[in-house]
Amino acid sequence: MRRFLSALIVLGLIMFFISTLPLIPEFGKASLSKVSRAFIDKDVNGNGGNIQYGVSKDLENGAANVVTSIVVDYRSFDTLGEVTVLFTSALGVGIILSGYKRKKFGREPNFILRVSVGILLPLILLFGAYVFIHGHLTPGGGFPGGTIIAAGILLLYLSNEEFDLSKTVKFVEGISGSLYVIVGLLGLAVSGVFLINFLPTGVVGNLFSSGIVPIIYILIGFKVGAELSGIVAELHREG
Amino acid sequence: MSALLIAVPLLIAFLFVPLKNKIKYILPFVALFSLILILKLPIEQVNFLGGWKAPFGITLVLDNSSYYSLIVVNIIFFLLSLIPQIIEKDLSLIFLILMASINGLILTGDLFNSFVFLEITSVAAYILSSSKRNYYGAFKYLILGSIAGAFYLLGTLYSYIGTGSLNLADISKNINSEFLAVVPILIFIGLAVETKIFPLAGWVPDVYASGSALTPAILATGVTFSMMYLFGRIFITVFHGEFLNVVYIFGLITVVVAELSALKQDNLLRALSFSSIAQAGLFLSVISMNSYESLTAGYFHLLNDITAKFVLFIIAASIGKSFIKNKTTGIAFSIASFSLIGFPLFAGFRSKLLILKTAFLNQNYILPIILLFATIIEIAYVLRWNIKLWYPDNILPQEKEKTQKLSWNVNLILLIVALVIIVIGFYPDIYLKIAQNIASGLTNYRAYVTNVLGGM
Amino acid sequence: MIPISYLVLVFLFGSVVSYLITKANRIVGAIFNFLLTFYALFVLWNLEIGHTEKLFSILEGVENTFKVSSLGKYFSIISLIVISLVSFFIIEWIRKKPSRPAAFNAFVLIMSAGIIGVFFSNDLLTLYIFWEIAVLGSFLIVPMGKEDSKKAAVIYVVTSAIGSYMYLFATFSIYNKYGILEFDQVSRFLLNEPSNLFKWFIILFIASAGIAKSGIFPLHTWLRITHGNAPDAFSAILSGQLVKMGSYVLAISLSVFPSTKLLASFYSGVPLLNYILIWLGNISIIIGTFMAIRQNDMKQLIAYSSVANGGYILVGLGVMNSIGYAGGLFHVFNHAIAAAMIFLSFAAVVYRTGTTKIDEMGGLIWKMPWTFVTYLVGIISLAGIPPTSGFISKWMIFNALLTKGMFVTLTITFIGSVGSFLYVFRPLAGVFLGQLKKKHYEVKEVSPVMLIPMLVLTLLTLFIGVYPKPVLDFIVSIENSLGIKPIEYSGTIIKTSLGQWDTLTVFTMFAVGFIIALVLYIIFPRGKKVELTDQYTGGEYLFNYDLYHYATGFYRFLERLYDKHPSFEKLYGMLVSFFKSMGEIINELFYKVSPSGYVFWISIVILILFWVRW
Amino acid sequence: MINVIIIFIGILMAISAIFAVESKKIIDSFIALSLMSLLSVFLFVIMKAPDVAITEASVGAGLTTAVLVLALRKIGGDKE
Amino acid sequence: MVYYISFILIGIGIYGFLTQKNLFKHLISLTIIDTAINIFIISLGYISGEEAPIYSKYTPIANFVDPLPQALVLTAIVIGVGILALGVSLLIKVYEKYGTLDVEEIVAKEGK
Repeated sequence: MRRFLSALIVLGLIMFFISTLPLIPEFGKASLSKVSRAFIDKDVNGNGGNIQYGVSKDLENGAANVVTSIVVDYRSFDTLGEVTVLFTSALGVGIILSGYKRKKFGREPNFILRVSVGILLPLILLFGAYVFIHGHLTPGGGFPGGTIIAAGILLLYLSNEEFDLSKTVKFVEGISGSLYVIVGLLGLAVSGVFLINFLPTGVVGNLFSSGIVPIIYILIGFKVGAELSGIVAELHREG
Repeated sequence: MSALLIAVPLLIAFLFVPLKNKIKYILPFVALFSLILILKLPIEQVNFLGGWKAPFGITLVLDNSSYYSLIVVNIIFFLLSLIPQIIEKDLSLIFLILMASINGLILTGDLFNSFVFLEITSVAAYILSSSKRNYYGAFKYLILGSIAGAFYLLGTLYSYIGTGSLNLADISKNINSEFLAVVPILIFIGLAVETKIFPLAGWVPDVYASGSALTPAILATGVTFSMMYLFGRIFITVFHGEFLNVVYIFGLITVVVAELSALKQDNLLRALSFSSIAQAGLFLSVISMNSYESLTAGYFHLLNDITAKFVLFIIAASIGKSFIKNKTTGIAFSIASFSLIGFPLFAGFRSKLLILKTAFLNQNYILPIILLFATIIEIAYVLRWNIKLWYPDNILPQEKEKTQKLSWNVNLILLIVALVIIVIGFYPDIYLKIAQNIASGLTNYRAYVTNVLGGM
Repeated sequence: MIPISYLVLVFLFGSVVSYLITKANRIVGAIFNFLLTFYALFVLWNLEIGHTEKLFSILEGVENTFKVSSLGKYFSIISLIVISLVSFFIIEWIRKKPSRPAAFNAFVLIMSAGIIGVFFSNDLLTLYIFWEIAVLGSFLIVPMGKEDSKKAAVIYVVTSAIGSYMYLFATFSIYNKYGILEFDQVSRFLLNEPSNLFKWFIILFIASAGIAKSGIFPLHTWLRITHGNAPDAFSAILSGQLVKMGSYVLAISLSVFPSTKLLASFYSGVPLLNYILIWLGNISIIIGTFMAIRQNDMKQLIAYSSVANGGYILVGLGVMNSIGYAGGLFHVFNHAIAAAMIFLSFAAVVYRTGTTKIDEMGGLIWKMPWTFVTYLVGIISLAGIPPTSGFISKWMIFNALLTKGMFVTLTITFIGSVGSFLYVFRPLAGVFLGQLKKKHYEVKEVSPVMLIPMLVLTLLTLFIGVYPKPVLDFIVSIENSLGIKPIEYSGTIIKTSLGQWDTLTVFTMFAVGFIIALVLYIIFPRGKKVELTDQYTGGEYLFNYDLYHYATGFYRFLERLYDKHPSFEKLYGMLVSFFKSMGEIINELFYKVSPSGYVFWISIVILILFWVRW
Repeated sequence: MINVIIIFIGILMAISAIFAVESKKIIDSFIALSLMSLLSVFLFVIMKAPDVAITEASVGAGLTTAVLVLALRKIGGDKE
Repeated sequence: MVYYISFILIGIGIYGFLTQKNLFKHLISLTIIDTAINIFIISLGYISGEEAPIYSKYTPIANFVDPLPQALVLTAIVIGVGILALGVSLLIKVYEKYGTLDVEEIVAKEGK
């Protein structure tokens, strides 16, 4: 009975959503909004348009990855907020679980895991770093990069009963977050606008391009990595 | 410059992660800094973050309404930061983050950005509400809040599809009636949880009544106020009051239902949290009349309510079974509760009169009836609690020994706030001015649009 | 002349001073209170009619003012007489009684400030504000009484709030429609109002505040529990004064807004609205009388009698002809004085014996003769037996009813009068007459400080009973100011269309009768005094003295006739528990549910909104 | 062609979502959830959103599952 | 097309909430809803035949799908995982406090 009623309600909800379909464009036939158009053409301040990979330079934003340019530059404030959400929830996990020593599962991790982690871990960390360093050029960026690093930490936890993150992770977390804000404040100091891209943007497609975008993405990578590792670490503690 | 209001608390929070225990003593300075900064800021300033102009980047809008809301919220935070006793040791970081996010919530001129700040606020609120081992209540709040957040996100996206922009001013200018039929529903669901509208306010009693003083003291005052501000901003400035007739009905139902449930509570905090729900419903139905006067009355009432609730919740959470050893605290409690039920001489009376006047002016006779009916019920339980605490039945001597005296700074701040209640009762112009400014900022959406988008 | 607003402020600040003084020394605080209230009485006595003061302005276009009207002055003087005399009584009483004497004294002053404000308000809003202040002050005192008093205080405030919020609703309707709130202007606008419904609504809703406050029928239940459980001396103020605030609002709603001119006549010159109110008064008389007969607690007994007397006042005011209106106003005075006397004498008894149950006492006449005299005169006045002032007002009301031809009401008021003999006799017999209980052998008469106010009240009621001119002067000026034909009287003779009444003659006759009876009592030998237990036990062992006390089931033979009466207290109790269980259901459905429940409600809300929009 | 793939993935996602919701053992639902997350990665790739796809793959499919499993282990395994 | 998929997934998530009594299942339903909404948002910006919004050697001309929803989803995913982590930690504590994760048993224990 309960299931039937639930199904009925769910059906009604789906009907509600379907009834909104006439409002939105058909699948695959969306059109770019003026905002997106401007973001793609890097034309917000009116001197972009007609961008060529590897040639155009000194645009208002130099990231080849448009999504990155939005995430870290045009809507960087959102990202600051997002990092804060993650920071807060990592903090919250710590507060709620409030464990202080490493939980032991009382079972020696098996040999293959231990050895392969030893081999894989540098690769994983390297890959994570690559992902967030090239965030402005290729898909990826600080979030997946940080997550990959956290995955490496998770492997360490799984393979080693004694391993526990030290307080350093807290420092990394705090420092990288502070640096993000400080970069924004530097913009405020330099040009009077919070989070402004005050460095030269360079040529689209180069590694050293688009001003503060890679810097911030690296910071985000560290921060996300530290926070997610923190969550993983808290889940391995007891107290 | 207004970005500093968000950046500075965040920076401090990030910097002090490794030194969590010291941060308690920095809180007053941060709050004071924000307060002074706001007072120094010029009104009618639009801050284009990252230098990207209005419909493209994120803007922070400091107009009449957000300016005065910021003042209110930051004063609350400042007062709370002066009572370090109620801030449990790890929660001071959360306090800072909450401060940043609420400032952001009020300042932001971008719908998606408001979603992000909403999420920060709710995450911080989940953590706050889990104090005193109230895990199940916090979990329920988390589920409800996240689902509401999901709907808010959907609403944001629909309005993006409808207007091609996420900027509130741009949406306000371009949104058409087809989308006005869908977007408000989704946003309403998203905000209803935080604004405590009737069927979605189930988390409130569990969370407010966890026994911690800080949780309700922040959530029922600062957070509620900013949510109500956001509600007004979105539904009145952006949607031009399109959806408000539905909100009106929901608000009235909320009032009746919450007051009825409050009647049988045997826990003071629970009763007060139901009263908080009811007042929120009342506020929403008052502003749903969507005129300058009704908004003034509504925000004036909200200010009175949060002032009273500030005192009530802190005392209710920290006092034992009676006022036997805390007479001054008891006086503050009684003053706040008299204001809550609108006795003359106290602040609540003025807002009640204003609401009645506005309602009658709008040919609205149901709202006054509901208001008066709700107040009668509220009188019953609020005064019952007053009597119970002042004239405790049979207090054993050892219990009397056990009750602690509240420390002087708590008492002082509570008494100051109680004094404010009395002063407002005689001279309401201070609060009225805030309410009028908020109301004028919210209703004048043309000015808002030109302010943000430039003279288009 | 001292402004009234100044007086009110003095009272409000005086409350703080009184609190501090009483903290240091209770008796000095009480003396301070007495001096302040007595001073207020003096100030009020000297007020000129028509004196106006501006206060403040809360709503646009409405200047809140005080204005001295004859009606307000009359009521305020009665109130202050009661309050100041009770304050005098409290000087001694406070040594033993209230748990928080400092707060008690402070709240009495706050309440008095509210009361003074109520009687001199010139507009509806000012009246409301001071009304609530008076309620606030009095509500805070009630829970200092007996065990049930905490519940009583809540019931008191809630009932009061029901009335005053209906009043507020009407006030705002008027404000919204006319933009003014002054009494004179409102009545002028009402006279030009075409809609009958609106007039009905205004008068009824404004009167409802008075109905709630003076314990008229649908809202009468709070009187028993509140008067019965409040601190003993404060019951005197509650019954003698606060209830009269309700009568004042009733008088305003019926006469200041001239109901007879506003609405068409329904029955011999009385509009239907007034007629309904008269019937409410009738029901109150019946309920008050019959329920008073049943009470074993002497304070609750007199509380019910207050219901009945409130009914008398309402009947008198509702008739709205010169003699009826005058009778109603006169009865306000009489009941205020009589109730104060009775409650003070009870307070004295409780002060000495520590109980309010009638069947736990007896024979106190030998120990507390002066208290007995006060009580005796009080009940004579309350029952309306001639030499006291109580008779005059009842006589006037009967007269008015007779001239209007309202015979049913007349019958009911007669029944009420007869009933009042019955119920006032119960405490008389149970408490003061009969055999003295063993545990009360050591009881002494109360000290002169307590006796003086009681005897002053006694003398006052006897004096007005013989020479009612001071009160009648007031009433005539009130009736003149309200455009009602004033009553005729000369010296001690009151004239009506049905005849006249000479109080002096009657007093002389009664005095002669009393002296004869006294002489006979002294000459003839007295009955033998026996122990309480002696007369009933015939060899069996006594387990329970109470069962053998003659005051147990005093009126059992009468009560048996209406044992299964419909109880409004139970009805309201059911209503409250209905609300509570509604709240419980809501709580279970919406606020205590699991995450599933929350999602369910979110879905439901979306579906409802979806359904509404499409 | 692409529509067919999308429908196929969609059906698979729905099935795994239902399995995640209805399965008796918690650990099974985690696996189903992870599967659903992975399938959504394919959808993101099809819809030309590589950034989102990478993030979803690492966060949604990887870390979420890890966190859930760790939590389950912390409360002492699966007890239906 | 994808619209329907995401709607159905939202529906399944809601269904999970309504029918399941285990708190873990609630978190899973929440995640399902989040994922569904993300898919929906991305599909709103999809333009068939156009490329991923990244300038590269292979896509020199700006024929891109809408990048803004992708940026938003990126944010939403991370927020989602943050909330999930918080929820999981609350859940662990709920289990420690009540010894069960079944809603009805928790209510029964809270009533005591």
